[in-house]
Amino acid sequence: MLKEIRIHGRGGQGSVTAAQLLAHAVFFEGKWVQAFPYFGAERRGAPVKAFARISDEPILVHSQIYNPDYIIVLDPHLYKLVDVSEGLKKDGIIVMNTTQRPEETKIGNSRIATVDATGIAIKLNLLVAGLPVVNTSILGAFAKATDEVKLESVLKAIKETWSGSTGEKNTKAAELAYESLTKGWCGQ
Amino acid sequence: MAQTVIDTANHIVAYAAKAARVQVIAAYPITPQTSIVERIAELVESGEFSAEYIRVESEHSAMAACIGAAAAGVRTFTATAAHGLVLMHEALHWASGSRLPIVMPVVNRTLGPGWNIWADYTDSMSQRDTGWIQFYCADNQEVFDTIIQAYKLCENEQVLLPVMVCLEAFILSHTYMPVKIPDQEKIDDFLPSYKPKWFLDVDNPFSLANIVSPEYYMEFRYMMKEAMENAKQLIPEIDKEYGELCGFEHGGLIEKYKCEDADLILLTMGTMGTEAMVAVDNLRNEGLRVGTARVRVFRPFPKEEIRKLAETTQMFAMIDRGISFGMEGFLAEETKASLYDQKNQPLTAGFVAGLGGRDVTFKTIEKIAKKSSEWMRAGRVEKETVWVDLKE
Amino acid sequence: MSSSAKTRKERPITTLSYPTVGVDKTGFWRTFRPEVDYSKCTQCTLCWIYCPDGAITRQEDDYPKIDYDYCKGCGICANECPVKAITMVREEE
Amino acid sequence: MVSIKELSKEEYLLKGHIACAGCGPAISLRLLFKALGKKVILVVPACCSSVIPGPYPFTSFAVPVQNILFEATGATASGIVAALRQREIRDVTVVGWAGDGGTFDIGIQALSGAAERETDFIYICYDNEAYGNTGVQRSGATPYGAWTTTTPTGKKERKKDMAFIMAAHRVPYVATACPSYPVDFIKKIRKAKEIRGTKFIHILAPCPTGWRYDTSKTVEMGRLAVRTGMWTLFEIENGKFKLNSPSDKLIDRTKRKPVREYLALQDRFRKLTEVDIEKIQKWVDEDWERYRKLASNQYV
Repeated sequence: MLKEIRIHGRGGQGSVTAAQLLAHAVFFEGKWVQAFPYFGAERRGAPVKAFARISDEPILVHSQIYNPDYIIVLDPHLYKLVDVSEGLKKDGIIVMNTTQRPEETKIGNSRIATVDATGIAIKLNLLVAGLPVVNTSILGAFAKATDEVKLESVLKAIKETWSGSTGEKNTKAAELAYESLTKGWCGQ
Repeated sequence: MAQTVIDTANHIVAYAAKAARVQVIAAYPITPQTSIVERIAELVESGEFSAEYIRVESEHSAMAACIGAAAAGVRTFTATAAHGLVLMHEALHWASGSRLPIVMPVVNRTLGPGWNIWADYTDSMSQRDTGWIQFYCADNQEVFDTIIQAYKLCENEQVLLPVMVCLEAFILSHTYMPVKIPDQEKIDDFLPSYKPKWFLDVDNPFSLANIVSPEYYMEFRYMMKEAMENAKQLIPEIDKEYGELCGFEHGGLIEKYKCEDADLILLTMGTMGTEAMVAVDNLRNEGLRVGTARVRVFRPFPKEEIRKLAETTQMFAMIDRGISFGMEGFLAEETKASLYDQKNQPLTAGFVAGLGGRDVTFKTIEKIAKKSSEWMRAGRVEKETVWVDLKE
Repeated sequence: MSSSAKTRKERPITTLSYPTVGVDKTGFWRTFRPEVDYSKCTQCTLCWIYCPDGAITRQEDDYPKIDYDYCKGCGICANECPVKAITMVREEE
Repeated sequence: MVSIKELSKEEYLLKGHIACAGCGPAISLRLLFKALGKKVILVVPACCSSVIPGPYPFTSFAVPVQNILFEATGATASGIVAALRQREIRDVTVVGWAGDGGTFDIGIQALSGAAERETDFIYICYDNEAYGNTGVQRSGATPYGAWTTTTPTGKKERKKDMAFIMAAHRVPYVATACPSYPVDFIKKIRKAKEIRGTKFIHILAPCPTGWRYDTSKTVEMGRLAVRTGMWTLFEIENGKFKLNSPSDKLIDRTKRKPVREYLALQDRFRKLTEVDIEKIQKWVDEDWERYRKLASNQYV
């Protein structure tokens, strides 16, 4: 079964790395994967998109993703600027970094899982050039919200990407996000 | 007053630029184009030609300077050859994509290695996909007239694509021929001063050529395709209008000679076109019903006219002064492409001749015609592409 | 600023773009926002001259006014203010 | 005299442009327009400034801009200058606005040609010391020891001395500037506007993305570059060298802060060894020895 994920973020927030990590994690579970950025001139801060595909069979399509099964939103303000839920499948799930509770969010009506990834990053002092790192924690939340990948696969992917204290901090962030995730419905 | 001068095509190019009231020239010298820029320098510095001549430090910069000048709203000109033209390649795309009406004579010289300064179409043909309109001239008169016509064409709002006016190294560039220079008033009537619809202007600021996303890029390319098709309609009309006003026509897209009743038509380009006329006359005397069609415009490629010729003939022999490696001669492959899926599909045979300045005489062309008509009578072309006079 | 393509007719024949305020709503880029304490401000206009985004307008009395639609929250104004009248505050949602 | 409060409030780099937060080149662009106003035609090659104004159908530039090929700024400017002369327009300043890659490396030929032809324009290189637009790769302007994505263990060669290369073209005016010193910056651009021929202005434009420091420190970074002598404010007018404030007070070595203070604040220098830092300090001191001699006899 092919599942498609679209990740919304800002330049410098690691959206592409998030897609790569997710693919890496799912690969551990013996699935076919694909991850790619939306090819544009990313600028730090400007809205960007990245994509991932996971499947039990080899993935043959290379076109963009228009009807994702899951949407990951790394930045709590993006929904005011970009229609982040565009094309989401009927029973699709949004995983969003925000301090709001699911019912407080205003992104149309769909299932949504919320987590304060920015808060987790600030608590763990997980910053790069002043920007809170949210792309690893959000994958912990994604594992809980969708059951498409196990938490330990996410942690393994993170550890293989960053060793030492960076790896530790990022895995801690993913675990915290996994535990503090809240599932629910958008508030319209 | 109209006057006839006897001069080389290169000098004629300089006079054409002056007659077209070009305002900015940016050019870099390269054999065998050199005497164009030398004559322009003399005309400019003698005050005869009130243009700005920027002696740029490379051909890449020549085209980049032309882009700046044309974008700033003046009639712009350059000239180059061979390695100079291919060094411009990046800038050629930028000029056509910017829809700037730049006219550039190209003295066709082959590409090395080894160093070879003589004629063939390797240089300009390698640039046939750049969105530039391409004329190929057969004599000095046509060189003069085509430069004037080129400005009329490319400044037309339906077109706004830059134009190459190609002429063979030495066979034209350094050959003296009589050329009638029409009255300046007539040329001014035919070619009014350049009034661009948009240009760099501090009182109406805009940005040219900034980033364009996939959302918009393709539509701009479609407009360029339409412009090329508009050019295909306008070229014969402009040629005719120029003929009425200034006295010379050059066949619009294709100049035909004795093709009406020809079983075999020799498709030629440039000076080989007129050489082929002599061959046709000789062969006609020997009872061979043959004609020649000189493809004057290669971009936009005149496929409709080729199809019309195909209705009344049995065979085309395409003579290419160039080769697209891995395929065939440029003219040969595009002629065959034009005929595919058509009701009338004459036999076709491609001939590569005259690379790197090797001389192609009417005798050579007669040999080509005889071999072709042999295959025509047999109803079968033995060799798809023949390299003519190749040393064993 | 909707970026709907103009109809075919008006669209220029090459990439010709007109000056526009708000090419992007860069105010959303912030994680932290500058807050001005006008009681401390000495109207020196340094924040105005150093803002990379021109998001600080100089009012008649030279007091700065921050346009939060476009301020990216870089923090240069706060860093450069000689009397520390500008502080960076975390952007709430 | 130029004072900040006299400067016009008009903006020709409009709000909402997409430069990174804390962008040194963006400050420099605003200062350029404070200096020259609207009667400017910009020639911009591939660089950050061809992305900063945003994509068609919009632009954040409110002056005419010709975006052009990476290596062609000097040539395209020459074409525009010639066209304006033909159209008898005399009150418009043609400004080449290029990054360090487009000036030091791929575009140096067109710049050198334009200068040798005494083309009447101002060529400004806003130098963020790397190919910033494409993600911080090394350029001829990247300083020794600096990390970039193509010099992961630090650049092994020194920065090209572009101002003196241009002075060797005998152009009438060469100057260095930095947006951290806006008055000096604007004075030099206005001076260049009044001079005929090719004027070259080299701006150090700190870049948080490329130099890896906090976005709020851009102006401070430029000041530190000058205070440590890593960047020197000077003019070469018809071959005559002159230091500008505050650089003119830093000839005495003790007045200069140690380069370490500048290098320590930027992650791109994180992997510098003590030996590297000493080498950089020695080079800076040698440069200043040269400036001292030039400042005294004044001829380059």
